[in-house]
Amino acid sequence: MKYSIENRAGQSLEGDVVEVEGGRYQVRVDGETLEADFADVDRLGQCAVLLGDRSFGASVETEAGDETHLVVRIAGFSYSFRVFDERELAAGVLDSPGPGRAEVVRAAMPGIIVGVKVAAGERVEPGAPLVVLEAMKMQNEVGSVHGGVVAEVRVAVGQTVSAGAALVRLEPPTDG
Amino acid sequence: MKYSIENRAGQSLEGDVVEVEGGRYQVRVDGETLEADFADVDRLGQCAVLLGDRSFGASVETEAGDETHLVVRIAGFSYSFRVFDERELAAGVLDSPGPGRAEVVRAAMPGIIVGVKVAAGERVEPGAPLVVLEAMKMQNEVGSVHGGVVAEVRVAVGQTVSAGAALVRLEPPTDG
Amino acid sequence: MKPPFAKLLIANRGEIAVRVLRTCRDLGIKTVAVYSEVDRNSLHVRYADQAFALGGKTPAESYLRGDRIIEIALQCGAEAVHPGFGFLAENPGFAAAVATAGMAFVGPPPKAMAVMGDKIQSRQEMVAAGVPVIPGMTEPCPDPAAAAGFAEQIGYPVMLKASAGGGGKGIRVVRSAGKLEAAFRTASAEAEGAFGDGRMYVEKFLERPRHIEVQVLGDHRGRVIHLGERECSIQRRHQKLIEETPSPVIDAATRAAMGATAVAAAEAVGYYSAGTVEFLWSEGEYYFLEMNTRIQVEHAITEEVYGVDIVEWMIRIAAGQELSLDQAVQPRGHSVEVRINAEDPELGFLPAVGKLRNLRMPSGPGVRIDSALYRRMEVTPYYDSMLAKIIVHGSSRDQAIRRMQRALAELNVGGVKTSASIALEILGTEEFQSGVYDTGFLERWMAGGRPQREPYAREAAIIAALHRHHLARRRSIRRAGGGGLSPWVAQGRRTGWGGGGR
Amino acid sequence: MKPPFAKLLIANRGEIAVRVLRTCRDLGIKTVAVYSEVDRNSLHVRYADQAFALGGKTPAESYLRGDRIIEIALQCGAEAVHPGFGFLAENPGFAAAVATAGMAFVGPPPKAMAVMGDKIQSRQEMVAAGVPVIPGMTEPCPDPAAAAGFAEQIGYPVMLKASAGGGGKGIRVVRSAGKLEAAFRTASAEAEGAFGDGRMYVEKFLERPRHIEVQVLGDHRGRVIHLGERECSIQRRHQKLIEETPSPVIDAATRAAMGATAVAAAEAVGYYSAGTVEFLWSEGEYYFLEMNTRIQVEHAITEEVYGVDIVEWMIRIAAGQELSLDQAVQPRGHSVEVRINAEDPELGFLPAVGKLRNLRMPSGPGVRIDSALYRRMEVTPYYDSMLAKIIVHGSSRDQAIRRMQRALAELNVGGVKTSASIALEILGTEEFQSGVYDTGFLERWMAGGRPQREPYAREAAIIAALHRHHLARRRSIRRAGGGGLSPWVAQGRRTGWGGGGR
Repeated sequence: MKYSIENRAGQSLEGDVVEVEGGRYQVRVDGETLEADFADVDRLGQCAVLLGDRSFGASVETEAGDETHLVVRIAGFSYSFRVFDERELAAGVLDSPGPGRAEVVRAAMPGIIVGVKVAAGERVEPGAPLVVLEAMKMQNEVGSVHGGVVAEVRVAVGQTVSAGAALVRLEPPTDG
Repeated sequence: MKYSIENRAGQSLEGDVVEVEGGRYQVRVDGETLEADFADVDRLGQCAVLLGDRSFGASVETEAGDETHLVVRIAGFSYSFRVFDERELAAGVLDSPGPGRAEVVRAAMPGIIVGVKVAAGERVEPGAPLVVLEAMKMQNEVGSVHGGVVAEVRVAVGQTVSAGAALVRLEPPTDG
Repeated sequence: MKPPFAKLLIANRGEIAVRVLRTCRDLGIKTVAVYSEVDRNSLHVRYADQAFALGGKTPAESYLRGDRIIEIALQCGAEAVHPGFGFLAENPGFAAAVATAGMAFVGPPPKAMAVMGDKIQSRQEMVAAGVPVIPGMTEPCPDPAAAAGFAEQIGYPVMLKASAGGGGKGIRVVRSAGKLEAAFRTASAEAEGAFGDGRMYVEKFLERPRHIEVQVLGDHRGRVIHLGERECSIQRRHQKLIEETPSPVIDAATRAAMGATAVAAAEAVGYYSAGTVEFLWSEGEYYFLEMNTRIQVEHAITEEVYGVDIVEWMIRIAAGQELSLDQAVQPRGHSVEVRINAEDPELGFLPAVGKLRNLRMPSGPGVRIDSALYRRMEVTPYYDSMLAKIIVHGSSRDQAIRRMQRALAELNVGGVKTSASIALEILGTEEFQSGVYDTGFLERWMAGGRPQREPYAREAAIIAALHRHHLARRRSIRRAGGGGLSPWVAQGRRTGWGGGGR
Repeated sequence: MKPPFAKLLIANRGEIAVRVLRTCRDLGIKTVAVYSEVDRNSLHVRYADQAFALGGKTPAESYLRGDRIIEIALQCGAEAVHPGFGFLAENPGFAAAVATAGMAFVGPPPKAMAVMGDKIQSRQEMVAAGVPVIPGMTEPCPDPAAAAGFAEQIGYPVMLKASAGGGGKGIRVVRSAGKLEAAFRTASAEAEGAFGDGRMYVEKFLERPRHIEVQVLGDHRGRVIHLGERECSIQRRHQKLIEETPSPVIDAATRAAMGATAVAAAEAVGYYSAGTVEFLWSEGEYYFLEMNTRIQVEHAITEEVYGVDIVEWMIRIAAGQELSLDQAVQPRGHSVEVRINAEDPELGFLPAVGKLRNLRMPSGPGVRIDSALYRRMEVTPYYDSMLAKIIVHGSSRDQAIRRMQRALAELNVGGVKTSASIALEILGTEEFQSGVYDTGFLERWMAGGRPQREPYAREAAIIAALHRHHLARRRSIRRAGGGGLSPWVAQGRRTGWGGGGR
């Protein structure tokens, strides 16, 4: 099966995974072929992985139950990916946030909106603060991952929001 | 639901469990009524239990996938039980080992039989050694949990056995 | 040995409740837990002998309900109450109420707590006791001349601060006499404009200050000792993230001097129990900042280096026992702590929530874990974001740092973002490694576009693809094998052909 | 700091492989794991930088394949090989082959290993070095008169042992000269009958001996120091179960004397690296038993008390570094270790197998875990039954014991029987608590119908019923909700009505 693996910065890697026998694979990336041995040891995401003779005790989780959205942690370093298989790529199911796509910025936790820093139509850079959310007695700036143009601000100062509430909707900048 | 809880020594306790609301129960044992609060916290057997105001961090496992056979560990102390509900008691499903019942003594691990200490027809006490099994370079005496009369010796000296192999079958002593 | 108390109630939750509970077990004391609605399944509840619901989710509805807690303690026959940190720990009224109810409060005398809790009163007491405080005016001054006179007294650089100040407005650092008047006028005008009040203070300006604190322990006889310092300058928004002891800038002589100062501070307010005297340190000088009249998050690094259980001593002292340790107690090796907070360092340390699904805890030589984590724990927004502490001990600073790096490499807290990743990065910086850092380091480094170290980016991507492949395969097996149905029936049901009951 | 080696291969598995690997990480050394077929998913493999299959399941097919291991080490560019304990650790041929292949063997010189591995030769060397050995004849004696003469020399009580003996036959303890002749004749006759050989030895009989051993560390310059003793008398079938340091019967003067003896023993064979000199101790006298020329299971308690990483020193010494520690190194506090073995104490310590389903590991102040456990690990019969070690450290023996009790109360290794439960019982006995125990204690106590402490029997029974109720309820919910089927359809399928495809 062919996969497209996209990182947070929007760079993507194409990989072809072929199972040779139970738990053993051939992986082709960028013309290189690797022997891989993969086991989800505890069925909770603790994985024993060999890539050639290099060994990894990786921790893998799906985010928000979305199987295409994987977080891989190796030796304390954390990587977030979107992984799509060839069928999904063919079907064009890439409707979720990423550079060049629409992004809905949400409240990670319940809180009160104490500041709104952008207005519809404004262009914002990746990481730029959009809204200030007070939670656990701390003020937290909520930013966009990918940046873009503000399509809609859905909250106002003083409003209480629950976790997951949509705060700001962004669209890709029109100039590409 | 009424339950009969039997310990290793064959003593049993009758309990009646009524769920009051999600995770909260009334338990009646020996005429005493207890408020209980029970949660299998991690769905792997780490349980948070309140009996009245006493709190327990209990570890519970089923043995060999048999739901009626539970091992409960509290603060390092381990207890093994057979638990039957009223329907099972009514149906008389108590066909498994226990005092007054047939018992098949099995090899807990692969090994070689280096001694057979009993013959068919012999009466043996609980814990008495029946067979000597060599494994991990150590000789291990395999005994009966409940004792009884040897009905059949299924192995001979020199034989290699796999884990779970039946070694000796015991029947309850005929004099009750 | 007879336990100091038969039963003790822990008026707290999370990591510190478990920490206190463990020492109670080590002393043979029965423990009573209290819990809020969301903490029913917590480790501090499970490991306690008895547990009582406080109700509610917010602190106000639960762990701040001093009256209810005292009522429970009396009802179950507790002889003592340990407040942990946060919540009621520095509330003199609660401490006094516990004593009035006939139980021992495991902490300092309420009066010492009250004095140290008041910024102005504590500063006055410390000045009287000869404890160095940051030199500064005690009254605002109206004109540049008075400011210049005071600056001359305390020496440059100085800081001009608006009397009504806030948010960085009306603040100027002045490095020489010649620049004072102009700075005073612009700052005063700025303050006048912003707050309608142009009065200014002058205070000594500390260059790149470090936050260094001293642990003290005292008993009812008035014996007070110190257990050395803790270096706590790795902070963001005044929240400590990494602590170590000894401090890389403190030698034995300075340790003895700062320790004696901390002991004097404690003695000045008739202190007993454990407490921490916080100092700002700059260029060899140190100044009293405040005293925390409770056990502190980072106490464990002192325990590792001194081989002393501080919570044990708090409890023994509360039971009236004499401190049998004396100032001859010697430190050994080096200890580092990293706080594992539920927060996203990539989004300005925004508190994070979630369910812990995939936990892997470090262990091995030199590693201590003080934690409240368990699989399927729900991290909620109601309480402090600190989930666990990783504490390491080594024979040298170098070994301790490497051990912490190893421990953080083994750690996985899956399902919620934590500060572990940024701590690992900080430990690898030249600044941390060399020990040359101050309280501004972390924010400067974060703002300065820290170098992105991504040593396993490609391997992680490949593993992500393998895992996705594996998930799909496992699902297809489950589907095919589920409930003993043939793949054909399963397939039929999935696509809506056949099957029934929906 | 530059690592002593760039890359090291660990020729072992399980807990000790992880233990060695962690120190390598602390030193910045890359690690290479080797693994047998059944160990593919082990922690020692996952935590290593590189891993190579050895094949097979049995030790002979895997971890005993010295040639293959050296081949792998050369192929991947390892500079050193650490053998752990067991397997190839005390094989002088392997140690020499590693050196011949141009790599460093992390252990003692092969010659010292060979001498100490030979019972007779090591005894001769020790006698020559002035190390006390158990007084006994070096040649069998044919008649009671010679035996009586020798017994007079070494003093009563003595033990008569059949030269061809075994299985307890032909053994007599003789407590006074008057009883020697009769005992000799009956024992000799017994031996004659059993083995066709009536010759006897006379040896000093030790009353209730304790197994006490001394840790030594030496470098290539010939500097050897000791790190105190370990008390290892809690044994069954000569397998240690609980160890502690200091020993309850050793004072500072005896420690210095035994330590000096152990150092002399090591020096006599030109020892370097870490090693352990084992003694039998009885009534204030101690005698050389044997020397273990490797890291030992129980080394961690010495590390806790001396603040020294012994594995680190083994590696540094193998790299030619000088031992910078000297005999002035001081112990602090008390440490206890419990081995968590997969075995059933209720069935004569029969090795147990199974899959670990429900793991709960202890942590907190004073607790160190050296473990290879992980969820869903399969415990197989192929290797040693030791799965993990719990090590605690406290400021006093009393505190250390209580901490171990706390740690064992927190531990749960669900799915396989372990020695943890019996260790918890032993810690609570008067004998252990008072420190008055010997190598025969555990077997006497087990055989003597030890008191059954079952403090939570009733509560556990109620919890079993609640859990059974919960399992049934969860299953019925799953059934009802499973795959979106209505309870009616699910019910139908379960009872065999309708449904299809089977």
